Amino acid sequence: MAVQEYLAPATVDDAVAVLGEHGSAARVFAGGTDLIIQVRERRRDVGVMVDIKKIPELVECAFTGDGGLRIGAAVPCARLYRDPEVAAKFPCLIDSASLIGGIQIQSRASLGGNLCNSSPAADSIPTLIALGVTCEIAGSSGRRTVPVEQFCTGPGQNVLQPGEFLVALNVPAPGANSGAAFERFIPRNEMDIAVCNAAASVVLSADGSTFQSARIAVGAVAPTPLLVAAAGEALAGQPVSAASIASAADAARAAAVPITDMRGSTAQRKHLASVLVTRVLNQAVERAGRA
Amino acid sequence: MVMADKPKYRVIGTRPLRPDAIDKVTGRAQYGADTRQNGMLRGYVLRSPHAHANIKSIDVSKALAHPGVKAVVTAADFLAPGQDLAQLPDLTANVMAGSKTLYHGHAVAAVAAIDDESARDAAGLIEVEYDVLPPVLDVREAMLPGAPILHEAMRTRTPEGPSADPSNVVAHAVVVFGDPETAMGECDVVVEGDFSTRMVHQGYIEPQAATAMWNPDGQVTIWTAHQGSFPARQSTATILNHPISKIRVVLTEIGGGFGGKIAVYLEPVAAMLSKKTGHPVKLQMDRVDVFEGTGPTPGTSIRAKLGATKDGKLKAYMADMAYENGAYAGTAANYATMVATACYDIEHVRLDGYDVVVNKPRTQDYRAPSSPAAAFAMEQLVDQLAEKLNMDPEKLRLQNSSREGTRGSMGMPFARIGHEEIVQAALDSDHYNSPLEGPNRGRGTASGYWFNVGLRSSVNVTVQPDGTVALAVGSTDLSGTRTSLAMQLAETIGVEFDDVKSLEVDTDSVGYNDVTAGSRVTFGTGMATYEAGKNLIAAMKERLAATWNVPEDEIQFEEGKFSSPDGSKSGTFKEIAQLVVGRGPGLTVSGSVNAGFLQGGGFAHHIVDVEVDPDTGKVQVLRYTAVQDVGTAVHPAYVEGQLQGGAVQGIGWALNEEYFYDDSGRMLNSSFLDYRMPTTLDVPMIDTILVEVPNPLHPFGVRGVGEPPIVPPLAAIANAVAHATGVRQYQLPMSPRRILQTTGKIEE
Amino acid sequence: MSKHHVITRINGEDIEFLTDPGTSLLSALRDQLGLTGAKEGCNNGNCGACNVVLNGELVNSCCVLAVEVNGGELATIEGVANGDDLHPLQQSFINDAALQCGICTPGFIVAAKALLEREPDADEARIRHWLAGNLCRCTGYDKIVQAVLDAAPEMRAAARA
Amino acid sequence: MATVIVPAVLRPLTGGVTRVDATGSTVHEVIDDLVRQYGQLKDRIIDDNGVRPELFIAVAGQEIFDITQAVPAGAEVNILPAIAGG
Repeated sequence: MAVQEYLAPATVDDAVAVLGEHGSAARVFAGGTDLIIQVRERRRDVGVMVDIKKIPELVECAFTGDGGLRIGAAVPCARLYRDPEVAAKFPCLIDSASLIGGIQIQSRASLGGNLCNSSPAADSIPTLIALGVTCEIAGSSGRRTVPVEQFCTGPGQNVLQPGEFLVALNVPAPGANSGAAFERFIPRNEMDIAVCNAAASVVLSADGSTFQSARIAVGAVAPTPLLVAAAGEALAGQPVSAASIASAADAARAAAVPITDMRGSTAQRKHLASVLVTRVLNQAVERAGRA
Repeated sequence: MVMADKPKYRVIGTRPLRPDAIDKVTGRAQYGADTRQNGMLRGYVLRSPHAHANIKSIDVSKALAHPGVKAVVTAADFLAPGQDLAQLPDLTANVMAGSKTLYHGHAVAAVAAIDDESARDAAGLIEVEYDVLPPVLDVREAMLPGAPILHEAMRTRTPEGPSADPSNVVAHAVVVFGDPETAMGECDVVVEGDFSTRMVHQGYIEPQAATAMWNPDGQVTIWTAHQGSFPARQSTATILNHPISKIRVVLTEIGGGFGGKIAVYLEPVAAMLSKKTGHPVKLQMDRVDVFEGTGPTPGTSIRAKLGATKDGKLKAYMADMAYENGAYAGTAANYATMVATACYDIEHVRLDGYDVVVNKPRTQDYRAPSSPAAAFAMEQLVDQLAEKLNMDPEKLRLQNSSREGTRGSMGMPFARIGHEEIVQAALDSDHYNSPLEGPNRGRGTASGYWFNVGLRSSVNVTVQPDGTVALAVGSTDLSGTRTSLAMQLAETIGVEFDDVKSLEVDTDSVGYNDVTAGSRVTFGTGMATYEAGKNLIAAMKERLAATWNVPEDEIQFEEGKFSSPDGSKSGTFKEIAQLVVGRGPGLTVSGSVNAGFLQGGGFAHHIVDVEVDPDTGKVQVLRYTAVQDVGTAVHPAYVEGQLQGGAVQGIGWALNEEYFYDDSGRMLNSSFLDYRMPTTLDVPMIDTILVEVPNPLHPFGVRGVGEPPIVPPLAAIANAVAHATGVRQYQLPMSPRRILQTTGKIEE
Repeated sequence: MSKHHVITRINGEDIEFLTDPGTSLLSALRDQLGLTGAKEGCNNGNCGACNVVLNGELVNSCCVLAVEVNGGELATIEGVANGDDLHPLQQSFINDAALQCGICTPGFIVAAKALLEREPDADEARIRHWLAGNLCRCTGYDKIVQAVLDAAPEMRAAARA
Repeated sequence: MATVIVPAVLRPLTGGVTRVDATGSTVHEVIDDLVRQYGQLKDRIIDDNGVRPELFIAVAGQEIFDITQAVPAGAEVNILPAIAGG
């Protein structure tokens, strides 16, 4: 069935009303760089395209009082990495935002949209998990918040109930002596879907010698991106060293349960999970030292 | 630019600006999909979801009932009188499946409707009853007895005559020189390998598109982006059972072809839909159709052995070469027997070429078809031999290089060729003499050959009253040949390049031209242009004789000037043209040639530096130099462009491009997302060294340059990776996953 | 299915047209507005042949719905030249033989213009990163990157003037 | 006397023989003698209108288009399939 209707509600409430009225036939989009293609290739059947870019709250990106960052679900990646302050305080966000698709995609695609598409290999989700982001969801029964590591429930599936949509991503303020980094592996140097990706956020002791805490996430190695708790625990209280980092990398490899497909094999992805977690931890530690 | 005994030219060798580029940089250029005709309907082709199935029935009634639909076409519409669906010739059956679908994506029916959406929806209402059969997808498996048979009537053509039983092996070609078995036994050093490459696509950015109008009087006009208007007319006529005199093919601009737009896919279907509706009909492939429904290049399995004496004399080469033909019979392996040993003077050779059908799209040419895979084997064996002999591989190549008189393709002796000169140029190059430092890095080199062809071309030249000339060309211009031909005409008749306008004309406006392929246009159509130039000067002299009252054969023409015997009267071409044409009747001459089959051979030699990330297996190309014997570089910038474009296609083929099939024969990566062609970030600047060893067969020494540059990269990169990692690569693509496997980092 | 009335500006001109809600901007440009400079190479955001600049941002027009440009500002390849005066990038692509078949050329020029207007001093690495979403199969990219580098000084001068 | 090199595509009609000695002083005569030795080759190389379009003939490495052209004694005559290659 071709798209029957395009609506562009101006407020969150209007959007909720539209979704309530059209039910499963309606689908929200911001940049649309995933959804428009899925509809054209008949991988998703959508009757009503609901454009949320006209709702001010969803296209706003602003620091919160406590130094955190509230990113509207429709804010395009390009606006994030062009904001010098966001780039300075959240380099890990920029690692992800600056490589989703090409420049043309980043002008439109939003982190919110990348999250709601819920691909296991999404390049924004490990970063959001590592940074401890919470998702603000609006629906007919009001608003609720979900930690991002619980957002995805399966390949292309998430916790959004009928009539609900993502309003904003709340990124906590980075603590002192903290640093975070994201990296993906792709066969080319651009334009590919990740064979494997990983993000790490660390908080070091004042002298930078030991890990106070760490959040480590990996993607494309399970039905959803994974917060690898065991890897974080492997570092808590440990000295910053190749050995401790290696133990976290091994925990990440152990947690990975990848498939073999045209983009990569199980053995390759498990190997890369360890390689990438090692790299992002080293990068995060370096950034923490510089913070 | 390394010169070798080259005459001084006035226009040839300069870098004029391409007039046709202005429409391309402003977006005004019209390609296949840009065609607009009044009352035009849009078509959609329904394609088979099964790689191997009998078609039991096709019910189009629901599709015809769709409000927007005007007509539906199936293979039944292309039957000749008294012919049944099982007897459709391959040419037709590949355009629309008759009794069997032989690959996933094989066209089964087509719909013409008022718009795309209606055509596509209606195609979904066509009910096809399939009897699904097991597919065979691997070239070696397809050769085994007991493999599912694609064509019951197919018998293998062998030197001893046809095989007794049905087979998927189209032909077994055998080429033997000397006594290879004995000679191999006598060699001091022998190296061998079992090489395989995957099916890859030409990757042109413009999907195929064609529009047709079938007039009530049977006159058919076709607008298409195709590599040869005349061969397209002939194929379409055969498929339609319609005379070529009633078919006119008009070329639009073409968005790349590389051999993939030699076959016809949409032209006959659009024509038949137009015949049924009385409207012009446009058919346009999308990217999935291009990957799954056109003609990629064969995947290959090559088992080869190379023997030499201890002082580095190559003595014997034996190769068993199996090439995927896809659904219908092809000649890829036959080509391979023409190129496999061309770069070297090897006395004892045995080549067994197997053309094999498999349940994949019917393969088509892709820039020096068969040669890259053949070089992937030979050039790695040469590299390994050099290692064993403790020699510089370049010295080993130079020592054994083919030269004038060496036995070339099909036993024909080479005329003047430049393989020695380009290997020497590589040895002298800055790249080869710059040290490559750092871990996990390696440098590789490789040679490559393509025989290049001449074939038939014809052009018309019209003198305008103002003394300028218009060159009408019938050869598709893939990469700037309108300019290289105009330059050759300007050189021949002694005028400025800006005084020559060249344009593509349709099949009713110029003599027969073979397909634009075989790197032949600047060479073959160039010769026709030179002929036309000569004929034009003769025609001008004839008119001038009357005007000057001087015998025709006493009028001189040098350096672009006519002069009477005593020099009292003279004038430039332009001045004389304004006289004898400006005031006289119009003047058009033509030039036609049969430029022969073999052009004399084009040789390429590449150097590449790579770095291999040991943790991820990713190969990054650091530096690349393409050296090539280009005969005479008519327009050096466009020749450089051929070397750069061919090299990067080779880099993609070597590193990340492949057709990924599931067990049912469905391609999983039929999009530019997962069919990974190189982007701007995957390659460095491609340095070029043009070596000019003039080709004696052409008046200006021109040699075909389009195809050789894609041949060396596969092997050059494989050699570089081997030197960086110490591990030889026998399979393409050398993807990060393959490198991790072969270097033992992961167990698969 | 009700059609949408779109009022927009394309290459500085006010344009109005009717479109279905599901129609892509690429097909509206090509099939309704006769602007065939944007080409369809893949129709799923992977080749850049359909580049346009929408509200100052470089986008793939195949990944945008035509209705979304309502009230917006669009720049396509047809608006890059100033009448008969080619833009410095168009001239440098011709001068440097940075095109062969030319199907990808409009997309590259629109993208390169968007880059140099934003970052006049972009170096080779930045140019290659910015253009990575544009595929070319004929040139191997060498002369395209060179043509963008060669056009930059003239664009910088024009920006200052 | 000349030696004719039979191309792969025609070898099934000569029982796999690749090199055939044939008498004649012109190309036409040499081919006629070849056809006399292998009847199945009739009209497969030269027919009533000359050389078949899908083939080319070369004498001592030089391509010929005129079948009345002389063939020097002991020369090699190649018959080549005309394939384009993309």
